[in-house]
Amino acid sequence: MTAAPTAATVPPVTGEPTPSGRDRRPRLADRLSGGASSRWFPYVLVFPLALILFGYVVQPMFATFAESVGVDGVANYTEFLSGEGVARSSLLTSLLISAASVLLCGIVGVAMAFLLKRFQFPGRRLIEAIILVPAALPPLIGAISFQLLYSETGILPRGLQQLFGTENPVLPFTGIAGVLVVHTFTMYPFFYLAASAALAGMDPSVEEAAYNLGAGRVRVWRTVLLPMLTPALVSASLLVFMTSLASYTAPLLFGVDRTMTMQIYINRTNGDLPMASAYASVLAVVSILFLLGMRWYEGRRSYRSQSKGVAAHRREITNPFGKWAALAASILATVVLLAPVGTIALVAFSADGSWTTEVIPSAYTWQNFVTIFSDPKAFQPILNSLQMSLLATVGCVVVGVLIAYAVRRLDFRGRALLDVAVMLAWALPGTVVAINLISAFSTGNAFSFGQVLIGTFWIMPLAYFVRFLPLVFRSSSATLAQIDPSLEEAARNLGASWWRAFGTVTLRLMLPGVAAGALLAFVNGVGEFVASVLIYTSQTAPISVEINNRMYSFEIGTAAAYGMLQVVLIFVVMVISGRLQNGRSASREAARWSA
Amino acid sequence: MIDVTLESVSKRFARAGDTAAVDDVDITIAAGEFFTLLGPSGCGKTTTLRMVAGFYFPTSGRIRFGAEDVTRRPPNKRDTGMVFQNYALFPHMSVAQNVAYGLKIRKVGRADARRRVEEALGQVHLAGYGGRRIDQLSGGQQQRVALARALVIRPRTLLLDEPLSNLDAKLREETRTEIRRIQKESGTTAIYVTHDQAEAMAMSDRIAVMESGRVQQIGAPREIYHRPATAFVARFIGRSNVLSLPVTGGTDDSVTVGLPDGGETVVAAPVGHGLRAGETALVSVRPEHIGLTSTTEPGALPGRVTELEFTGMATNLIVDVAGESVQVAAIDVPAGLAVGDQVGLRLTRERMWVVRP
Amino acid sequence: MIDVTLESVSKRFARAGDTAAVDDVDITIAAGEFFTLLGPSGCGKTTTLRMVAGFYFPTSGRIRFGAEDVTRRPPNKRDTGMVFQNYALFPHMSVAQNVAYGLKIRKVGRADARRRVEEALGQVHLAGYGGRRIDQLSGGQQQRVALARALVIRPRTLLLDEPLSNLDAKLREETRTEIRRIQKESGTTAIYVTHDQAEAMAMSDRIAVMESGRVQQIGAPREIYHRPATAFVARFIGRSNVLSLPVTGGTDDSVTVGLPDGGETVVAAPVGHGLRAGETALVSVRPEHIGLTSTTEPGALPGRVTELEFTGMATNLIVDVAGESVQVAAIDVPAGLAVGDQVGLRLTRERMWVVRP
Amino acid sequence: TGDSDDAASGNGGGAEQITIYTARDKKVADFVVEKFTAKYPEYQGKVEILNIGAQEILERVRAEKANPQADVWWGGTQQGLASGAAEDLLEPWQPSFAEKMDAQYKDPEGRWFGEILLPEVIMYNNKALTPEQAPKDWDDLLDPQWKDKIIIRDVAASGTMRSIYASMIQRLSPDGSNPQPGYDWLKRLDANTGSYAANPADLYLKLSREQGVLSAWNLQDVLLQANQSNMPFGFVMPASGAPVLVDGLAAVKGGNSEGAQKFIEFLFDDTLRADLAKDYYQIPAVEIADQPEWLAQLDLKPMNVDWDVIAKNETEWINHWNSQIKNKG
Ligand SMILES: Nc1ncnc2c1ncn2[C@@H]1O[C@H](COP(=O)(O)OP(=O)(O)OP(=O)(O)O)[C@@H](O)[C@H]1O
Ligand SMILES: Nc1ncnc2c1ncn2[C@@H]1O[C@H](COP(=O)(O)OP(=O)(O)OP(=O)(O)O)[C@@H](O)[C@H]1O
Ligand SMILES: [Mg+2]
Ligand SMILES: [Mg+2]
Repeated sequence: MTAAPTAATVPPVTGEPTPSGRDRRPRLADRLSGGASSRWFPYVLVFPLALILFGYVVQPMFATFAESVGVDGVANYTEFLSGEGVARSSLLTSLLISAASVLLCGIVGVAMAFLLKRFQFPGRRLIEAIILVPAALPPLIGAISFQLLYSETGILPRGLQQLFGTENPVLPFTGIAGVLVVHTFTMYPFFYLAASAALAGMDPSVEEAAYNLGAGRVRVWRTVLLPMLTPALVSASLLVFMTSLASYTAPLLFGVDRTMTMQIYINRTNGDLPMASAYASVLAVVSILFLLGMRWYEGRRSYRSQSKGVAAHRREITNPFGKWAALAASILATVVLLAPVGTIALVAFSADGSWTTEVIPSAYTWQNFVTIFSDPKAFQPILNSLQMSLLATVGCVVVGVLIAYAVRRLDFRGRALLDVAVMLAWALPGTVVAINLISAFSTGNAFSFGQVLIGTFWIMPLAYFVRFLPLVFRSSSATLAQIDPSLEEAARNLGASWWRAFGTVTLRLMLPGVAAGALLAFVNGVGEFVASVLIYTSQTAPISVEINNRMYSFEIGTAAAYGMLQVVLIFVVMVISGRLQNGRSASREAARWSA
Repeated sequence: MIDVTLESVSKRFARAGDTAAVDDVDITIAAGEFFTLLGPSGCGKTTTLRMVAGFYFPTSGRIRFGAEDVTRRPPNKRDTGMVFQNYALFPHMSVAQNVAYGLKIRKVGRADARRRVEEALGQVHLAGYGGRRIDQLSGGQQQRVALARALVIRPRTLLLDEPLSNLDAKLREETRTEIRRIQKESGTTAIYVTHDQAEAMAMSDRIAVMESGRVQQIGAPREIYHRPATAFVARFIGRSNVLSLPVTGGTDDSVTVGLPDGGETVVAAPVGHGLRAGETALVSVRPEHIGLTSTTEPGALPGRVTELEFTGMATNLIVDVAGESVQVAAIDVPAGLAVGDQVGLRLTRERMWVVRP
Repeated sequence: MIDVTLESVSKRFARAGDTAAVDDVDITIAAGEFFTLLGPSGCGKTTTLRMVAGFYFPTSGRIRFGAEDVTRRPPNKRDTGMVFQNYALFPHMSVAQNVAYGLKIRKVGRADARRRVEEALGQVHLAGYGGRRIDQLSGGQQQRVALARALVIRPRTLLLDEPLSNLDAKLREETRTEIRRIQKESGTTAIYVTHDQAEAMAMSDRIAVMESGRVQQIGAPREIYHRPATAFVARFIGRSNVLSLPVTGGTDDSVTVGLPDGGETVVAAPVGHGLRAGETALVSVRPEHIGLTSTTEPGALPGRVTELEFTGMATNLIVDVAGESVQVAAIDVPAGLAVGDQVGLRLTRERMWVVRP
Repeated sequence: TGDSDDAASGNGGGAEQITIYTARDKKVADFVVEKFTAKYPEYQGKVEILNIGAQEILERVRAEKANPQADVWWGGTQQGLASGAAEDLLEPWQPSFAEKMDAQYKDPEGRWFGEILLPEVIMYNNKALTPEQAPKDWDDLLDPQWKDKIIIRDVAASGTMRSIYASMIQRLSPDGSNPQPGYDWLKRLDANTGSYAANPADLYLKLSREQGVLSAWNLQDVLLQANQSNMPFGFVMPASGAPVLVDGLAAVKGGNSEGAQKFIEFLFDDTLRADLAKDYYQIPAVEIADQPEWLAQLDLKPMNVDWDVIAKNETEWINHWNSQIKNKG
């Protein structure tokens, strides 16, 4: 990477003689400890991070690219550009699905954030606790639960069919619509978390100014709040876009095979590795282009409050209608949110084979849970998943926050590159990331300090770290965009070293965003499957692999029972973390916004 | 053009102890009037403005615009233009976009809006800054954008919360003339908060002096200055010596008091002051109404200079007269006057005035 | 206790066109001096302070503390205490925690720190507010917290960017006395930015007047007030009439100029002014150095009142004298004087002064 | 093999760990490993089983080539194993059962061996259809009466389905030179196909919930689902024969070949094979003495498929199907 220090980063002091040997040493020391204002500091901070990213993400990506051109040159790429073939249409389908997912998730997520953070109504706390459950749905079983709910043979269409006595199931979701339903459900938390962190950190007087100038509520949202949320929305859009682009299970289940990831899989099955690599590279390029576009869009404006002093949320709303509407909307939201979990529960409690053409199962049993709990090693995968994703999350927080800081606040060469490097891991399908890691660590090399990591415990947390770093990075970066740098300057001015100022002021103010990212990283880590399945060992089998094995032998009941365990576990984590970080402040916030 | 009435309005903040930020305030502001709130920091000026703008609901009391009760009307339905004490500029918009925001909402045509924005920026001496980002402006420039944003929409009511605090004297003077002109022209009712008393005096039709959430006096600038109701007002508006002098007699609108040097003088007092001989009257006399003479002049109070501060137009002295510190502002000070010198003070008796404690 | 030197410091912002925000500024501030930057909004005061604090690097030039070059030293190694124009208070800390922050970093003991925080809060009249959240304070109260936070650490250099702009006159006066006392006591070098000229005059050892990034004059308050170097300074500091008068003669340190009524007068001028008979001299005379008399008084310039504004202590008039508008500030105005009346003006000749354009 | 036995006992209890990547059902794998360690106690606790899909095994083994982690690759299609062999990932050897095995079920160089045979049959929902109603041969699937009643496990990503579809093409063009009749046939099948299932679980769900009533699937799984999971599935042995796939195993090159070979030899143990045939409906790739009843009664009619032709053309054919035929009929 181009992390080499360059003197041109900061305008040179003209007319200054080059420091003589005598006074060079103290000044160098000064610079290194100098913090954000030293011209060396950015590189000191960024270099190790860049190294990590280079080793684990960028370099393997180049390897993927090399693979794609290795055998037959650019032929694979011409297929994307020319011809009406599968390549182009899957690229278009993928783009279409991703763009639509961003839109839908944005609407749902921001609306939820608005309802929950701006209104006080009965049951708000409960919804806050379950809001992330869709993101926590176990892989495979989660997707299947959507199918059991909304597909042609699903509970809802069949229920409606019975209700109205129609000949065919009513309102089934198929194809792309089905994919979008799944995407919306599972990815809106990206928007929800980002938007609620940003709403909490926003300067409220700006909103007041808009009302004062005569803007109505809708207009204030359109012209002030949403634009001010841009960093958060950009961050969430990026994550959703890339997740959709790399999404595999949903298109698979709803039979949309003209997508990039499906084609990657098919080409791998075909044994056409160069073509698969070409798909992966195109995926990465599309993601990078989207990322750069978003960066540009966001960079045009400033989002940090320019107000003097600190303003509090002081606007008081009494709108009984709004309150009840919010309540009604939330009850609906709860039902919809919990429906997939409810479906998994139904499956978990129904006897195998007892649920065929009925709307809901006819026979119930405890057997699936008995099966799980009678296995002495049943909890091992759960513990494994917890431990590994916790480790990875800690790593993500440390590295992600620092990179976010570097990219937002420091002026150095290669800022955009660093940004791209982090996000790359998210843009690539998990399979590709895992294969990259295996190739990188199946022998000892510099990035693993000469250790062979394959076959050890550490490869799993490392994979999670690389995959989920973008989550923490993005949401930290979004909150950082709102924070007035003069706060950090004030701390520095009072004598705090960079580290101290960062820790006591900047980081503290970033916390809502960091916590949101960490939560996402953790939840995703617990459910990770695609990469895990390629690198786990029998000691480190995660819960997702266990679920998959049950699914594979079509013990769908026990798989669902495992899934239930995972959901309950993540729910508990969510409630605890909610209590810890924003439970109280969020309700205080909401209380202020309603009288 | 609308009059604004506050009827025994109070505001208490939940977590700030039990003292009210605004306490039973009654104010009636006539349509088209330029009304100023004056008072020490933290006395409740901003809170009052924010209730008029609709960002706080009064804990008790009502607010009327004309005959209508607007106490709970949402802020965007009030047609008030507010300059926030903290500016509250939209950081994601350029200077011109900030100023144009209210016009857009009022559906002013494109060309017309552009013209009005240009004009407003010109009025605050920021012509040519329209394309800048807010974070590329100096503090005073930001404040002027906030002002332009409120002025450009010509609201029925203007609420100005220290809109000139970060401007230099020169610009402040020019801008306040501009504000006054616009307000007069469009017949806007203006409520103004300032810390600059000269500004308040020069601009206002009437002034309310507040302290700890309560209104101490409402009146025209001269009235407040020359006839302060209380010692607090006397001291707060301009500077004032409030002397405690023994009452020796009096009429309905004046009292006779004894002076430190043994003389006596008749001092104007509010009608119905109720002071009797033997009681102590608080008499306010402004530093600039005390002349410096030689100690030998007849009727001059002798004193010793204890402090001396040059402030440009006048020199401020503190003179010790029989143990009481008297502030004096003198335009021309005898050359070479220094701390410790003996001087004579001549009180301008017709400018002395009895105040309530 | 350290002196601060700016050696031909310039600062250009990348995106703000090609004019420099600070342009080749040379200032030497002695250790323990109270130095004030004065100038119109946007002239580069904040930018200068921020370079001294270490938040901006000068585009060119150097900054020294004592003999050391600190141009690129990180801000936390400079031991400067800064009051930010926008306060920059830590929103997640209480008032007391904000003030204690610098002490904690300096590893001041718990009990000692608490005592000092209490004391600092008392100095800014916020005793008892320690437990409040920042967003529960009024604008002026927040500003005082920012001030207390900078004062409490007793830094070697104090950088105060309009620290009193949101305070009322009374409090401002008390606080500036406090600042001055603390600064004297601890021998701190202070750089102060204010828009209040009276404040600048009263507090400063020396003042630099800036315009558009350049220093116009550096000098003691009286010198700047009475002997402004340029017409800009004369007009900016206080108010001033800068009259263009024909030169009829002169010496090395004075010129003789013709007056509108045909008379002549000798006016002091800077040594080496270089004006010759036949040229035009710019002569500055302050409004308060023009007396109001009757038109019949000998030597009085006759004029007509065109504007009249009451400001408390003085009344400001604009008087039209043979087509030129002359500003007058009079303490005692004849009762009933109104716009349109004829008055006589008496110039205090010894207070007139020739300035550069 | 006696040598290797001696070597193992020579090492005493210090037998090296065996890591097995398997695509077999977890129950089968656990069952076999239990028997294996019972027979070779020195491997007690030293057999590590990773259950992964066949495709993932290939990916893993390929990626780990530099430092192989696996010893046994247990469960993979002929094609998968062949590409593993071609990429030099597999260890060539000659086990004792090799000579008993039909040449078409193993690699001539001994790099992989067939373990079980998977006949591909017609599957139907036996709650919705009686055996009489069910189609009797492949061509019957094209009957318009089955319009939208057929569910197919999505072809391109499934080894099983790829083989079935390729066989259908090769059936109509023995040398593979003219796939067009096969394409037309598949196009008509596509017209009758209601939807494509994402994975086996999805297929079973869709079929059991009667989103469709017919499918093509491997016999073993049909029997397993019907008999062990109460699924309403029956099968028809097509009159014109069933394509028989070979599912095989191999020892991974560079791994613990001694243990791997011992394990693979054990898998062909006669009694074990009989158990697997009886309980897990496996048809072994070698003759066994003791056939369970279902196997004995099974009237297996192998279709005459030329797997070499298929190996050559499969990718092209399936790609063509995927882009030109799927959802177009
Ligand atoms: N970040 C920036 N980018 C571009 N221009 C800037 C930036 N900051 C300040 N400026 C410009 O530089 C000039 C000097 O700004 P500075 O903040 O120093 O003014 P100031 O003297 O403190 O004014 P004020 O009294 O209004 O606070 C102004 O014209 C301002 O618009
Ligand atoms: N949100 C709040 N919670 C609690 N107390 C508050 C809150 N806002 C203001 N106060 C208190 O109410 C009082 C009045 O505040 P207000 O902002 O009206 O003062 P102000 O007159 O505008 O002062 P300044 O001149 O300093 O701006 C202050 O003492 C302040 O501390
Ligand atoms: Mg205020
Ligand atoms: Mg400034």
